[in-house]
Parts: sequence; structure tokens; C-alpha cells
Amino acid sequence: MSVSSPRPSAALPYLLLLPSVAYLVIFFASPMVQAFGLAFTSTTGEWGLTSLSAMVSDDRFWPAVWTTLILLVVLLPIQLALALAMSMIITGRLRGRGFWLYVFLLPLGVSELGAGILWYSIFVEQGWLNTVLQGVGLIDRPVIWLDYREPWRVIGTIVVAEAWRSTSLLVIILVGGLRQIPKDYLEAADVFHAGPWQRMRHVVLPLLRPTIRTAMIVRVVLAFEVFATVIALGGTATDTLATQANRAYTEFQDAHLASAYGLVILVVSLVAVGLVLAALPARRERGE
Amino acid sequence: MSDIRISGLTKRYARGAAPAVKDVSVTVEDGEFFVLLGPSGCGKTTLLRAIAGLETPDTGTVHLGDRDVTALPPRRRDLAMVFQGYAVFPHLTVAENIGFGLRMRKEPRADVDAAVRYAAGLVQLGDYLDRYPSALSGGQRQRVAVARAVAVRPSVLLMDEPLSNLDALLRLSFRSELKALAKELHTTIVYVTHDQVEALSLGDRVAVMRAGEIVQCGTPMEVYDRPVDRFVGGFLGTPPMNMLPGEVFGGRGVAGIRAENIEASTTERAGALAGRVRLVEPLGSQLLVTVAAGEQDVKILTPTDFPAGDGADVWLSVAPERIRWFDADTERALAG
Amino acid sequence: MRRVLGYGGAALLAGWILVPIWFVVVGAFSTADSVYTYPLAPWPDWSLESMRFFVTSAGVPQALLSSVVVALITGVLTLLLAAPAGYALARFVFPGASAYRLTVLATRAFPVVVLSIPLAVFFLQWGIYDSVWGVAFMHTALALPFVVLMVAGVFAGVPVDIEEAAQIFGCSRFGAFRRAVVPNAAPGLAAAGTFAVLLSYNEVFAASILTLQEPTLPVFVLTGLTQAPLPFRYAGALFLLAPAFLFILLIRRRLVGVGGPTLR
Amino acid sequence: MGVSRRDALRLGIGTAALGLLSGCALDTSGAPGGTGSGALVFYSTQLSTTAEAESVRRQILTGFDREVQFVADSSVTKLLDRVRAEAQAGTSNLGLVGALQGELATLHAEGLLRDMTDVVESLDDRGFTARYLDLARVDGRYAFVPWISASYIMAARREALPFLPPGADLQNLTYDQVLEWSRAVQRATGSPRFGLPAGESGLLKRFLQGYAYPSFTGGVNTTFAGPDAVPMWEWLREIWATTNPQSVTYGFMQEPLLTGEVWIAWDHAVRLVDALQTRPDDIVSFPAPTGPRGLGYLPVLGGLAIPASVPDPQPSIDLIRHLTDPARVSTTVRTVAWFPPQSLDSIPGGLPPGVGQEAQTLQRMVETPGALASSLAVGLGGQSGAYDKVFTDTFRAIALDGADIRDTLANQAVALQGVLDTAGAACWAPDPLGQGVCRVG
Repeated sequence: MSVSSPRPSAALPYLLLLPSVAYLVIFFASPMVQAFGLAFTSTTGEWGLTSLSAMVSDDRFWPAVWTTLILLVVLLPIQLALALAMSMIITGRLRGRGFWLYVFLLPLGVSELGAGILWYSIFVEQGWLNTVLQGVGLIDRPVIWLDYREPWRVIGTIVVAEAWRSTSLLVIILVGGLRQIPKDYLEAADVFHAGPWQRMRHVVLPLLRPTIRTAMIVRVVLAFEVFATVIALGGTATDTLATQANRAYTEFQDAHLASAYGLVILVVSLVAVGLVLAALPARRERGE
Repeated sequence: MSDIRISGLTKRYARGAAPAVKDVSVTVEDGEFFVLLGPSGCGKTTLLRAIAGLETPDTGTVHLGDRDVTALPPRRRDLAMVFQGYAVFPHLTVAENIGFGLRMRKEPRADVDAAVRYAAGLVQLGDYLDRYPSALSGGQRQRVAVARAVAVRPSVLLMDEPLSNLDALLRLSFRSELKALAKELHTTIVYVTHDQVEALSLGDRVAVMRAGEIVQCGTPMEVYDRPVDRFVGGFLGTPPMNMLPGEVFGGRGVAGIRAENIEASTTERAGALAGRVRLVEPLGSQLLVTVAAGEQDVKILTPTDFPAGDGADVWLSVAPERIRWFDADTERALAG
Repeated sequence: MRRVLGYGGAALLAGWILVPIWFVVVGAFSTADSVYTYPLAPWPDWSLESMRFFVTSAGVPQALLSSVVVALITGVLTLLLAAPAGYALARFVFPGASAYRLTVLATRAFPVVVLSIPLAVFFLQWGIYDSVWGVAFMHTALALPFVVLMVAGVFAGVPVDIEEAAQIFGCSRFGAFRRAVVPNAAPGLAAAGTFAVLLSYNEVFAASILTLQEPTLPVFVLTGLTQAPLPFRYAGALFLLAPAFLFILLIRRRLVGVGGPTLR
Repeated sequence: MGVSRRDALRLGIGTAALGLLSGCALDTSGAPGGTGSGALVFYSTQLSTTAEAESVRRQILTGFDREVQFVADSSVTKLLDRVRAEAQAGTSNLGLVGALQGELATLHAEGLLRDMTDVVESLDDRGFTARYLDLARVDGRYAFVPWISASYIMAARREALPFLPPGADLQNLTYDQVLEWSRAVQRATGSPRFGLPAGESGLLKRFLQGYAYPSFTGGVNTTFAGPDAVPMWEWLREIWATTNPQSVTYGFMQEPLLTGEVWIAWDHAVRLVDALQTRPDDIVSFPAPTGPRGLGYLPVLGGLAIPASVPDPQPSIDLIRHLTDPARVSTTVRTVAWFPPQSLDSIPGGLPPGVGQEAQTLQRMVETPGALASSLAVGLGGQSGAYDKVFTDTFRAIALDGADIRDTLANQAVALQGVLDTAGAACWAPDPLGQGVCRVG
């Protein structure tokens, strides 16, 4: 952050933020408050915790909470590693960087719904994955990957699909961060006896820390919203908070229940963001 | 300790572009302070980076001692480097920065600590070991960069314009410190600079580069006094060598004369070149006087009590042995 | 050796991205018979039947137009809102800046679906339900948090000097912004706007809640697809992917050239 | 849309369940815009997949002399919200509404639909089946004109037929025979090959409400946790053990039948027809099985209605005439495989093979001795989602999680009674009709 030009009036930055804040108040905050109102009223319109307690006492609530958290905990490191690898390739010395860049960004053009349809056709029993595995002789009959009796298998498929779909955004963020690391630092590491892994661990990652932090927060915030891929691959047997919120609207037509789930999702994501911030505190030793 | 032998090294950055370094062969002796000097874009930094292993040459080889290191990555070359922008890691303390290379080599902790203390002591950073670079001044960061390089006890120490980001005063004091440090370390040092004063004051030998080639390589006094061509003569020295038509001094070609070798007099002398003072610039210890002589401007250095002011008539004379003759066409120095 | 490893890794990752897309292509250009026959064929049999359906479908031109209009409004509106905020974050140090960054991002933690319902009611009230404006307003809200941070990165990359120089040479503060900062930030701003456009093009859920007669192209195609027979699903998916991929091709360098959104 | 703020808020709270969205329920294939064009807007919750909507626009609507904008969106709540909003605002963008009987009944109960008695009477040459006319009539008035009908049937791949239990008649199976058959297929292939649409957009709940419960217990709500329900759930648990576990992701069964992931399946006729059409030689349809109390089945009726707020209904009535005209009816059967609400005999010969097979199956099913028609839940209003949830939750607990049948039924019976109480709904067929709120048994 560069410190500024000739002494601005103290109010100026706030004035500049005003339009965006006002916009988000209108289009985010106010419907959100409405939704909170719905969460704290019952279907018959009385204030209270009816909707919240109905949500918590639902058989699917706690499994949904756990699946949501497990998905996040498994996905986050995998996606970060993938995004880092992709970003290193894009910013590295290989030829054809434009091509790699393009390929790694392609999933940005695929919507959640589309990704769900696509990965379902891959993992379904008579789908692409089994075709390929059987073609190379790894299996001799189709495997049912989307078998709800094997929850880890189903979660695995969701992780793969989500990693495929949503890593590009992290790549954009990380490439930006990598490009801001002066080349000197990397060369200094090279000269001072650091091998590729040491360079990664002792120089690149620490310098990339603010960017990684941003990437993690973005990912955490968005992760709790994902439902289309989960529904496509997990069907009705795998629940997350987001699929439950969605189901509350579409199937049970209960706006109160859905809002209650929305509230839980908000709280859980904020807690998760807090944890990320606590785990990776911003240090400010980087003034040049 | 080792010598550096470079032979036939060429590096092009883009196909079809002029080479940044063109067929350079040079040997840096063991323990020598060797300066690469030249204007920006002359290829000196590229040559240094090729020694470091940060650039892979298109052709040619680099030997450090007996080892052919041409294909080795930097970390396997047993050298150290001070970067122009220092490249002091912002996320590490001073001590961690200085010990970085040793830790990467997985040396025992005690050895690392000892080396860090020694190197920090050399550059007077002993009291700052726990600080982060953001809490240091530019000069202190520079010292960290030097200490980090010294700490690994490299057989070769490379420096890429290490003083260029410092202010004038710091630069001067640090220059002396560097010279003292080099004496103490006995390490082979390759030092890149575009500042001829640094080159002359620090180097055991100076290689002057232009357009990817080493034009002249010799002791500072050699390159200063006997430049091999007009370029070297014009590049070294403040002010640069005067280049005057040879006929004036009864010869052919171009006469290159250093400002301090011209004697000026306010009274007419036989055989002296007549001129008129155009500009007087006091330099503190001396005056830099620009004299218009015929079509030419001649720069001379005079004592501060030189009596002529603007517009005064002066007569300039030079001892013939102080004239360096250049061929008018090839610009090469003529024998002598 | 390292190079080989590098190319190998890159090819592996690229394959992981591309192979699924290849499956879509195969499915889209295959006859119904082949997509239902296991094991599946790795090459299409170049049947154009399913694709032709989408290309000639009656609703497509109108839905495409809606998509384009929504995306453009979203891109422009998002930039107009994000530019001042991003500039403030990049140029000033003031209390609340980090809180603003975090809060803005955190708004995205509330599920879009749950949010869209009350919003649909507001839009009915304002008379912009089922119009390109309503969808664009929602998409702007979704894109804004990211774009603000991206734009802050863009402005941080424009040296303060040139702005100061402009002020010295007679520009007002805003004049300096307009004449000195904006031209230099333009490629980055364009990228950030493009990001919003892409996000809008891909957004289905809010768009489908907020439209009925004016669906965007992905809503028109995708929502009908989840229940359509398999060959249609492949064809529809490819039909939607093609413009997005072309778009990404055109802007890929811009997208990563902006320094990325950062939180400090 | 000049909705007042208070109204809009009430609308927001009351109907905030503006449904739609979801990976699967999200099949909003809306129509091209051009609201200002003066076109007659025909809004339908049915025929909403991309291909169906395209057929309506290109084939079924051709020949009508006005421009019609066909808007198809399977979201019921979106329909309800739109009609309510227009009634409140006094505008009339929608000219004609096509929806299922239950959806239209909800609108009718709120007084939002025009009395269609005159229209139905003027269409007496159409020969609507009395049974469907009865369904369209509420309190002696017609709420809508019967439009399309269907039901749920079964289908199997021919390669499964050799494993039928000895002596079993494919056209007249019992639930036990189906179970035995499915087990035999599993033994032979080593894979579970039965299939149920238990996915997000699947209609498994209708199997429970309209097929399994009536066939085993003779009722739905009144026998929900009764003694006859236990063998039914035991049957379900056992058939589930021979069911492809991917069933939790299946919305339409035609696809797994075509790929061979599933060999025997139950589903809505329209959701099976593509399989029968694509491979008429490999896939056969047959009636749902018979249980101890008969062959329970659920007829589906879609109707056409005109919002009460439409000032000049004549163009809408003309469109209804167009849609129920024998030529259109025939086109409808052929292109989207929904049957007319007339006798199946009235369908002109030469149907496409798959559709023809389904027509025969449907006819056979209705005529099976002991056939027991359920009606769709009526009077549930906003509770229909909660009502369905009781059944899917019970299924999930018993079949997927292996919970104790009696305990689960006891728990869910309480939930079910709660739903019925909230809605104040009386019993509907096949439960004995009666006064007052339906009591769960």
C-alpha cells in the first residue's frame, strides 16, 4: 500500500468507499436482514426459534454440518497446492506459458451447474472414468463410484469436481501474487544454495503469504455456497448446509428453514475465515 | 578460493537480437578483485549472471577453479552474490538473512550462528540481528546483503552494482569498507559497476565492456592512462578525455588528452593552443574550466586559484608524452 | 531433467482440465445411441443432431441477447462502483480499510440462493423483476467484492508519481485521476470488468430466480438441461462453453495481469 | 408492477419460498422475451425441458393465428407468485396457465382463476373422460380445462425378462414377484440392477404415496404407521438392497435404463418415454405391480386455466380450443408423450412405437382388476413440500440408514399429523374421504 500524495482530506477515502458500501447495503445487507427475519420466525409468522430448532433437530442437520466441514478441510489444501503448481507453471520458465495459462483458466467459463452435469457423466457407473479404467485394464467391470454407502468415495468425487471447477479463481489470485515477488529474491535463493523445494518453502511461500491468505479466504467464503456439484454427485444421500438450504426452498418450500440454514452458513463461514486469519496473521515487516 | 575462466561465452536474449555478451573470454585470477565496467546495456550484468548461473550461455564455458560449472545451477557453484536491489528477504530477520545460504546447505546450527556473528561483525550489524529488514535503512540492508554473501565463505563473490542505490556519502564510505573487506577475505570478487570511480578505486583489474565485448582489461592505471580506444578514453575519467584533432598537436588522427594533463596559462606561450574560457565550474579542490579553442571545447582542470574568469584568453599546452593518439577512422589507439 | 519434470507436470495438470472438456465434445457430437453404449467411445462420430437443436432453438437468440446485455451492464456498473473504492484502498492508509476489505468479501458468505428470494420481492416492488436490470444488479453485487480488491491491486500498481506530476501540471485531483491514472490503469480495469462479465455469464441460480420470460442464456439452456436426455446435456454444455472459452482466450493475459485481489 | 410495499413484503414473507433453484429442481427453461410485443403469454409448469418447450413452440402452437409466447418453468412457487402478484397489481401479463391439477387447485382456492365452466361446456365435442372432468371441477364449477394426462408405470430391459420368476406375467406382476425378479437379476449379473428415481428431482415420493402405500395398505395417511405399513417398508428395504445405489442421483429413469445401469425401473411415463423411443426393441413397459390391497396407481392431470385478472379472455379461450383440438392432441402425444385427458382410444393410430407401448401399458394398468386410483394430495396448500418430506425422510431412514421400521414410522407419523394439522387438510383417496382434518393411522 503506498502512502499517498498531497495530504488528502481525511474524509476522502470514506467518500470513495461510499458508493460500493451503499450498493452492498441495498443488494446484500437488506435482503440478508430480511432473511434473518425469516429465520427467526415460524411458518405461521411468530417470532422465535422454531425454524432454527426445526433445522437442528432434522436428522440431516449434523451430517450436513460435518460433510460441509470435511469437504472444506479436504478441498482447501488440495486446491491451494494445485493452484500453486499451476501458478508456478504460468509464471515459470516453461515454453508455451500462454497456452498453459489458457488451459488453467478454462474452468472459469464453466458454471457450477455445468460442472455438476459434466462430472456426473464421468463418475456415473457407465461413464467416462470406468470406460477409461476398464480400457487400460485397471478394473474388469464398472465400479459404482457414486455409491452413497461409501461416503468417502462420494466425497472424493465431489472434491475432484470442485477442485476442477473452482481452482482457476485461486490461480488468478496466486499468479498476481507471484508476479509481485521481485525476481531478485528468487535469484538470491538460487545463488544461496536453495534447491527448488527449499526455494519454495523458505522464500516463495513466505513471500506469497498475504496472497495465499487472500486465496484461502476467498475459497473458504465461497466453499460454503457450493451445492450444484454436491447434488449432482451425491444425490439425495449426501447433504451439506448449502444443499439443505437449497432443498428447503425448492422441495419443502419453507423460506424460514432455508433462511435458518443461510444464517448457519454465514456464521460457519465467518468462523472459518476467522480461523484462517488467526492461522496466517498478517505480518507487516515488508516495507520496502 | 578459485579463479574464474570464461571462454567464448555468448548470450543472446532473443533469437536474431544482438548478443548481450559476444564471445567473451577472460580469466579472473584467484583472490583478485575484478571489476566489470561499462555503460548500461553493455552486457556486464549478463556476464556476471552467467558466472552466477542465473543465465545459461548460448555458447562458451565457465570454469570456477578446475570445475566446469557451465551447466550447473547457481546453488551448486559455491559462490555468493550481492544484488543491486539487495534482495534481502523481507520475511526473515537480519540473522536469518545472513545465515540463509548456510541453512540451505544444512550446516550445523552452531556453525551457522558463528558464521552469522562473524559476518554481521564484519559489516557492523551485530546489534541488529533480530530486526526485520523493514526496520533497517537502505545502507543497513546493503550491509545485510554483503554479510549474507560473506557468511557462506564463497570461493567466488559476485557483486552487481551494490552501491548504486546508496546516496553519495554512504557510497563513498561503503566503498572503502568494501575494499578493506575484500583485502581481509582474499576471495575472488567480480564486481559490476557503471561508475568508473568505483571501478578504479576498487579493482585490482578492470575490464571495460561495450556492446557485449570486453574492450580493454588491465589494472586501473593501465586503462586510465592507456585506453585502447576512444570509447575507453571517453568513458573513464571525470571529465572524460578531451578528443582533439591531431593537427593541432602536429600529428595525425585524434589526440586524446586528460584534463589534468593540460597546462593552462593566461599568458601567451609558444606552441600553445589559444582559446577563450567559456565556463568555470568549481569542484572544491579544483576548477573544471571549459575552454573554447577554435571549433573545439577543451576541458581542463586547474588549481582553485587559476586567475582567468569567463571570457579570458588562455593558452593550453600539453607534454607530448601525455597525448594518447587514436586512429581517426578505427578509433583504436595508435602504438605508443 | 527438471525441465522434463516441469513439462510433465504441466501436461498432467492441463490434461486434467482438458480431458473432461473433451468428453463433453465427444458427447455433443455423438449420436444418442453411442452416448448410451458402454464402454463409451473416446472419439465422436460427428453427429450434428444434438448441436443443431441448440443452434436453431427458438429461444436462443433472445436469451443470448439477454446474457450479453446483463453481462455488459454488470461489467460497467461493477467497475463504476469498484473504481473509487479500489482507488481509496490503493492510495490511502485509513482506519477501517482492512475491515472494509474483509467485510466486502464476507458478504459472499451468505448463500446467493437464500439472498435472491427477498431480493426478488424488492425487484417486484421496483418493477425490475424479470428484466435484465434486476439480474444485472444482483450480478453486480456478486462480482463487486472481488472486483473491488482486483481494482485496488490495479491502482496500487500505478505509480503515485505520475498522478502527482499531473497535479503539479495543473490537474485537479479528479483530473489527475482521469488523465493520468485511468489511462495507465485501463488494461487492469478492463480485466477486472471482464472478470465481472465472466461471473455474470456463468451465474445461473440468482438469474433463474429473478427471471421468467427474460432468462439469460445459461439459465435458458442449463436449467432445461438437468432434466434433458444425455445427448442434449452434452450438446447444451458445449453450446454454453464455446463462447465462454472464446472469451477467456481473448482476455486470459489480462485476467492474471492485474496483481490479483489482495487483503492486507 | 405497481405492487404496494406492504403487499410486496407480505408476498415476500408468505411466499419467500420462490422455489426453483437447485441443481435439479432448477429446470427453468424460460422462454424468449419480448414482453412488450403484445404476444399472448402461455405459462406452463409442465413441458419445461428444453426439448419439450421447443416442441410446444415449433409444433403444437403452429397454426394458431396469434403470436404466443410459451414460458415454461417447472417452479410451482414462481407460478403462484406471478399469478398472485399480477392479481394484486391488477395487471395481466399471463394469458393462459398450464399446470398440474394440484397447482391449479391452489390458485383456484385463492380465487385467482376464472370460472371455466362455460369453456368446458363449449368443448363438449372434445370427449373428455368423466374421471378427468371430475378432477377439474371444484364446488360445482370448473377451475380448468383438462389438457394433458399421464401416470407412473414400469419399464425393463429385455435382457432382464429371462429372470422373471416362473409363472409370472409381466403384465400383471405382484410386488413380491418384482422383488424376486430383481434378486434373480442381481444374482445373475452380480450387480444391483433395480432402479428408483430417488434423486433430487426424482419422483420417488409419488411411488411411496400413490403406489406402495395404497397397494400394501389400501390407504396413505390413515394407514401410514399401521400394521400393513410394516411389510411394505420391509419390501422396500429388500428391493433397495437390489437397487443400484446410484439411484439417489437419478431424476429420470430413462437414462439409466438406456445405459444399462438399471434393468428394471419405475417412473413417470414421460420420464421413461425416451428410453422406449430410442430403443423400442430393447426396452419394454409394463403396469405397476399389485400388492395385497390391489394395484395402487396415481393418475396425473394437467389443465389449462385463465387468471381471473385477464380482462379479455377470448384470445386465451381460442388458445385452449387450439390446444385441445384433435390435431394438436395428436401432435402433443407424438412430440412430448403426454396423453390427452380423453379415452386412450381416441388417439389416432400410428403412434411412435415407444409412445404406443406406453399407451397400452397405461390402459392395461387402469383396467387391471383391483386397480386403486389415488388422487394427488389436495388441500395441503403451502404444506405440500413438508408433506413430501415426511415420506422421503421415512424412506431415507429405513432404506438408506437401516433404522427400525416401527420406531421410524411412529416418529414420522407425528410429523405427518403436524403437517396435516397445519394445512387443515381432510383425507383424500384412497383414504376414506371424510370431514375434518385427516387423522394419521
